[in-house]
Amino acid sequence: MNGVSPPPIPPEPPPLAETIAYVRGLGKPTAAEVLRAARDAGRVALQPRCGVGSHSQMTTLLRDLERHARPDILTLTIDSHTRLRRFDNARAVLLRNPAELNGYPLVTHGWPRGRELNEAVSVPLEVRHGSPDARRLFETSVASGITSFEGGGISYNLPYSKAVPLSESLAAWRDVDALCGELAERGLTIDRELFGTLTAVLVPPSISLAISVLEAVASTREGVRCVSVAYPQGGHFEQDVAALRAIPVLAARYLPEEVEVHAVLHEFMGLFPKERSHAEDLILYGALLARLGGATKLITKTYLEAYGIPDTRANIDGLLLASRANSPLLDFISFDEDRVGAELEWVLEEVAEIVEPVLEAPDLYEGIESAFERGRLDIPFSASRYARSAIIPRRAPDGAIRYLESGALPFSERTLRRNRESLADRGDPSDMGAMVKGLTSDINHFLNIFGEGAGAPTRPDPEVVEQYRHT
Amino acid sequence: MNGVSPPPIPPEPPPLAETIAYVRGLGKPTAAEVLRAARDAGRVALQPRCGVGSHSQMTTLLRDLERHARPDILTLTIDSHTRLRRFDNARAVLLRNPAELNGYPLVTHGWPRGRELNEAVSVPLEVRHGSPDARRLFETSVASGITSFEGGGISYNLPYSKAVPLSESLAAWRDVDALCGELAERGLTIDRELFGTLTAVLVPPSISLAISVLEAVASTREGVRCVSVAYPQGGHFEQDVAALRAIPVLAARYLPEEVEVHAVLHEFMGLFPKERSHAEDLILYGALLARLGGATKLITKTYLEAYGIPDTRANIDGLLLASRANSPLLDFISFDEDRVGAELEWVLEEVAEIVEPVLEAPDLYEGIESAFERGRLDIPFSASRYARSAIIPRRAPDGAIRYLESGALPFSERTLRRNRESLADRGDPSDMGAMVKGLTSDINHFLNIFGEGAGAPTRPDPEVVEQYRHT
Amino acid sequence: MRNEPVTRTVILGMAASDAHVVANQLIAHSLRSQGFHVVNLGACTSIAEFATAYDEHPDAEAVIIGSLNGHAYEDLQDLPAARADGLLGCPVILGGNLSVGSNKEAVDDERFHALGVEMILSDPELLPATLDGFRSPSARPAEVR
Amino acid sequence: MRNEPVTRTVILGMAASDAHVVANQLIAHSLRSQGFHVVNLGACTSIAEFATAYDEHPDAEAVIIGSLNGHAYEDLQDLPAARADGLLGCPVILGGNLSVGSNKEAVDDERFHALGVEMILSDPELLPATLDGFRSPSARPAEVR
Ligand code: B12
Ligand code: B12
Repeated sequence: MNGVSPPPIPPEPPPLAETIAYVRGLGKPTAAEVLRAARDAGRVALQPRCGVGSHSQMTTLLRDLERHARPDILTLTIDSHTRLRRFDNARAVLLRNPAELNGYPLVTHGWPRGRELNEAVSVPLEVRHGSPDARRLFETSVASGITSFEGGGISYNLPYSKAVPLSESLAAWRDVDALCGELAERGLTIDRELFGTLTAVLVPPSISLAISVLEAVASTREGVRCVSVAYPQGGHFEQDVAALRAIPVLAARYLPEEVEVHAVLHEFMGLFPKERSHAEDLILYGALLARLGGATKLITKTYLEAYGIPDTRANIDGLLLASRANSPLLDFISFDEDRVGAELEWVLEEVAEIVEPVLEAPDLYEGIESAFERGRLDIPFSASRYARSAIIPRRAPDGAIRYLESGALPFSERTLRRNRESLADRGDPSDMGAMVKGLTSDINHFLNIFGEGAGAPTRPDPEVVEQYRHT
Repeated sequence: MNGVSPPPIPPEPPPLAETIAYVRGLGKPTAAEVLRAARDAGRVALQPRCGVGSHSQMTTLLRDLERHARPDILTLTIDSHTRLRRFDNARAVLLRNPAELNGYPLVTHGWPRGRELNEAVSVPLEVRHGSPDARRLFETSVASGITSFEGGGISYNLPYSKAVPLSESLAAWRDVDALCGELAERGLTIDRELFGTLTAVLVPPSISLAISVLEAVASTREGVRCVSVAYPQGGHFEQDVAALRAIPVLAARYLPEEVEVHAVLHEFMGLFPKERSHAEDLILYGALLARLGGATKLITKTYLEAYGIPDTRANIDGLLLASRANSPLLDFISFDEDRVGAELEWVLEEVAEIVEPVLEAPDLYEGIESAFERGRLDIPFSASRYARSAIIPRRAPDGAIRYLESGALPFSERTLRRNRESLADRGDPSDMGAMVKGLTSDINHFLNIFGEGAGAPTRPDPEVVEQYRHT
Repeated sequence: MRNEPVTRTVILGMAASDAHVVANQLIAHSLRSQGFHVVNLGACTSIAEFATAYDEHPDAEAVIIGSLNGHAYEDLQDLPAARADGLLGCPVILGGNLSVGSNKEAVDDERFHALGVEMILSDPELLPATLDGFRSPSARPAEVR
Repeated sequence: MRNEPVTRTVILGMAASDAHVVANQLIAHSLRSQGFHVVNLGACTSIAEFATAYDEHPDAEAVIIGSLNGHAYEDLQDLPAARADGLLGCPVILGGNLSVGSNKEAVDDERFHALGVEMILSDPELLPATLDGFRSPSARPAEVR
């Protein structure tokens, strides 16, 4: 195997028993074990996103990240052809020029290479992707001995594809969850991270949490034992702390007691500032939020976020900067607990109003599907036709994310009034031009704070990328 | 001029009028202007320590630091031969191997080269040294058009030399201050930073502040118009915030109104942790302290502090990490204001008890000298015979620095009791063996927090130094 | 020559493997508020889908394709054939983040022109002016290519 | 051969350009608490000062020089002459941070031995054992050099 061109036919997965024995013999903890240890130690586990097309370069990337930044978990970020089951395209690009892939095509490389990657580093791996139907990928991932898998039937459909009916993605993910359940019964816990980040841009916390609750209920019913609920930093400190603190409360309320639930923070997932110093301010801010909000794990960003897939060096620097948040010297920090308390109350109320009608449905999957059909479940900026995207989020003057329009979400009058009041100055939503302008400005939130122009030079100043190599 | 070997005889300084015109024509702000602008903007100005023997390498160093880390002020750190007027030794090493000098021998290189350095960068320079008698150096510094000069007759004597009587250093620094006064009258303000850091290790805040108050009173009486009061981070958050906040209060109390006074924080000046991640935690902590304590300026450290003079890259990284503290995203941070308030009250009381008797002396300089003679002024770990060093500082269980022994300091019964009580568990100071052990553990404070062995591998893991170059 | 349509139509969508729709939706809203009729095909739109839409809207002034995920080149592999078969008779405008990685020095606009892209734009605010440009006789599709 | 002194004396100090005294004072305290008579010359001690002290304390078992500021080599330039002139008849022990810079790969102990330093130590806790070692006949100064 030359490690460059993919095997012509990805090999069949081995029997589950062989895989379970393989994981046991790997000599490294599972992702679930790492998460539990981090929580017990009161520190935030750190994990980068990382994925390149070439197998040998992926190996080097993982090794370099481990060696220089000591993350707690490493990632295989999967390319977007594979996500959409465009396996032939993935293979074509891999053969033409692996550097043109925006992730690692694990299915195309096949599980024996997945195991090579697993063996190349001492920390567990997670597969992060965005596949409405991830069965092939999950099979390969399990066969590779990878103990953490991201996604869900809602959260990996609506933001990632246009025309996959929810019934299909929910069914595909039910299979994934059921296989997790089987593995759990046979003694291997797969950490299932739910992609509460959704479309990442101006996602109201209660939407993120509500979708995660539904996916968590669905997956634990299939036997999943370790659930990581990911929440995307929105940018308002107290609102974000409240959202992170809501996760254990929601777990206690809606999930079986024996399931382990971890709060995961995704460092700001919206439009990132371009200047390195600004991006780093945001990275550190996110990391501090993870600590102060009590997250078990943090997924980091890099100062190249606004430009493209980061190089190894930027990824290392992002991890190292974020790791400052685990400093033992920051216990002096306190913050506005009253405001956090109020936000927590509100977000729990909104989540309850969204999820409880759905959880009452006789069949959860059908309940979800029909709720989306009727707009009683919804997400903003959906890529998919199967969500109405009637929700229009806006930032209140203090930066908190509220609902300007909540479409057909089953909100109480109190909730509606609260949202309306906090956006009182945001103008008439029916004035389309003004609305797009305001929305754009809210999307540019951090660019505005840093005084960066909203214009988007898609080619970075080469100095930004290279500056450190000249010293 | 080949820029490597020093001129055989350092040239005579030009007339003051020429120098003043030169500074005006330089096209850069003075240090005092930069400080004022930073304070007005509510941000912490950043400044590294930096100094190497070779002129051409010094030029490169300043340029690299400016280009990659955009500090607000740059430094010429002077070598320790020059500090002690061992100019011949400085010249000998410079000729043999400039890399063996622990700073830039400005007097030996001479003021025309000082001007070259000044012109090489766009921010003002400060000369940082440690000279009991700095007259020669100050002359060269002024002639170089350098607008900030560190030191004082007490703070640059007692920590830096063994056998220079205070009367001598006080007189020498009175000349320096008087020349500042003359320059100020002629329109050029020299920022005079007072080295409240003293011996850096376990310095009780009230000692640092008291010495600075006395030096500030002395220098402003000679006409100094811009005083930077440096305070060394001690390691206890609320105590350090209180000390920084005490600076404007003391200025209002003891200094003429028209003098500009800035609080400057020196990032932790004691024994630094060795591991890069630990050192960086401490660097960030210091930078946050500067912001939260309202310092105008921060002098940064590097992750190589425990090992030796840092290379350029480490210095840049230290500045960039510290600059995160100026992030607009950290307004959410609050802390224990009650404790800060209590510490502030105490430290002001202690400072008053120390300085007021001295300020009442008919001649301030004689008053200082005789107070040190009688131990009514004192510093711990004095390098000089001219302080008794009867003070023994210790850390209270919470890490705050208190007086285990205050020697002959004129403390009130209340102050003595407060210190005694907070160190109640620190054992019998007359048990020498136990005392040295306890003191050592207090010196190793941050090493202990990070679980680093107190053993001192003076040669760093080459990986620590090189790791970033391999990626 | 037929008359100018009263409403100006454009076809908009993201490239075949690309799920990013925030810019896409904002561009649609913004062109609409400027009076355009926008046929927005949204995320993950294959060349075949663009061709079908063009077939339904032969008056479209341009097909505007966004790509952010770095896969623009692979995602447009079917474009030359579609153009050769006359399935896309109007100019194709491409915009977004067109290559993988953070160092964009290597992005080669020529590659995209060779596939049949008339115009690469970075700022969506330039779209109306660009569309106006294409309407002036000297810049009609045939001449442009 | 004279008798062993009842109290063991050592001479301690920092090198000529070096003002760091924290370790110096702790070492002095610690040796004293272990029964040594420590003549501590403190900061910035020239070779001439060490020689004078040795003249006053010819029973000293060693001269212990600390250097942290990186100037050890330059600061000991007068040592060979002093030793040649018989002004320092006991072993010289050197410790601390002996070169400028953070990369200590280049530190060359040989350079210091050539100047007349018998022993380079990093951990001050090893001082008593080292002093004991020097007293055993096979390790007396004359033989050591
Ligand atoms: C939000 C987001 C997501 C969301 C998208 C949700 C959704 N359905 O829309 C989620 C989380 C799902 C996501 C997924 C992925 N993403 Co994404 N994402 C982003 C992010 C953070 C913001 C994008 C955004 O919404 N911007 C808001 C709009 C208004 O601004 P903009 O994108 O900068 O667009 C401006 C210009 O580019 C231009 N423009 C944009 N489109 C067009 C079109 C035309 C015609 C014109 C003229 C101009 C134009 O105008 C806009 C305004 O100035 C960016 C990074 C960033 N920019 O900060 C990454 C980013 C675009 N994503 C990236 C990637 C790679 C992915 C993934 C493949 C995952 C991965 N491997 O990391 C998947 C994609 C899956 C797929 N099938 O495509 C990369 C692209 C890498 C590259 N090109 O090298 C980026 C740059 C992040 C990074 N640094 O790695 N992402
Ligand atoms: C406190 C301090 C100061 C104080 C000293 C106050 C005083 N009068 O004592 C002040 C602020 C005045 C100061 C000044 C300077 N300092 Co200073 N200082 C330090 C610091 C922070 C701690 C030193 C200390 O007190 N340690 C406490 C003791 C207990 O620990 P230690 O020093 O690590 O010593 C251990 C070992 O080295 C060994 N050891 C030490 N001495 C001896 C002696 C013997 C015989 C033996 C066997 C062992 C031994 O045992 C100790 C316990 O394990 C160190 C950096 C650090 N280590 O964190 C820099 C440091 C030593 N200073 C340094 C320098 C260069 C200076 C200056 C020249 C300024 C400059 N250019 O930066 C001036 C010196 C002026 C002069 N004439 O010497 C450098 C030395 C650089 C190098 N070698 O490359 C250091 C390493 C900082 C740095 N990274 O740049 N400093």
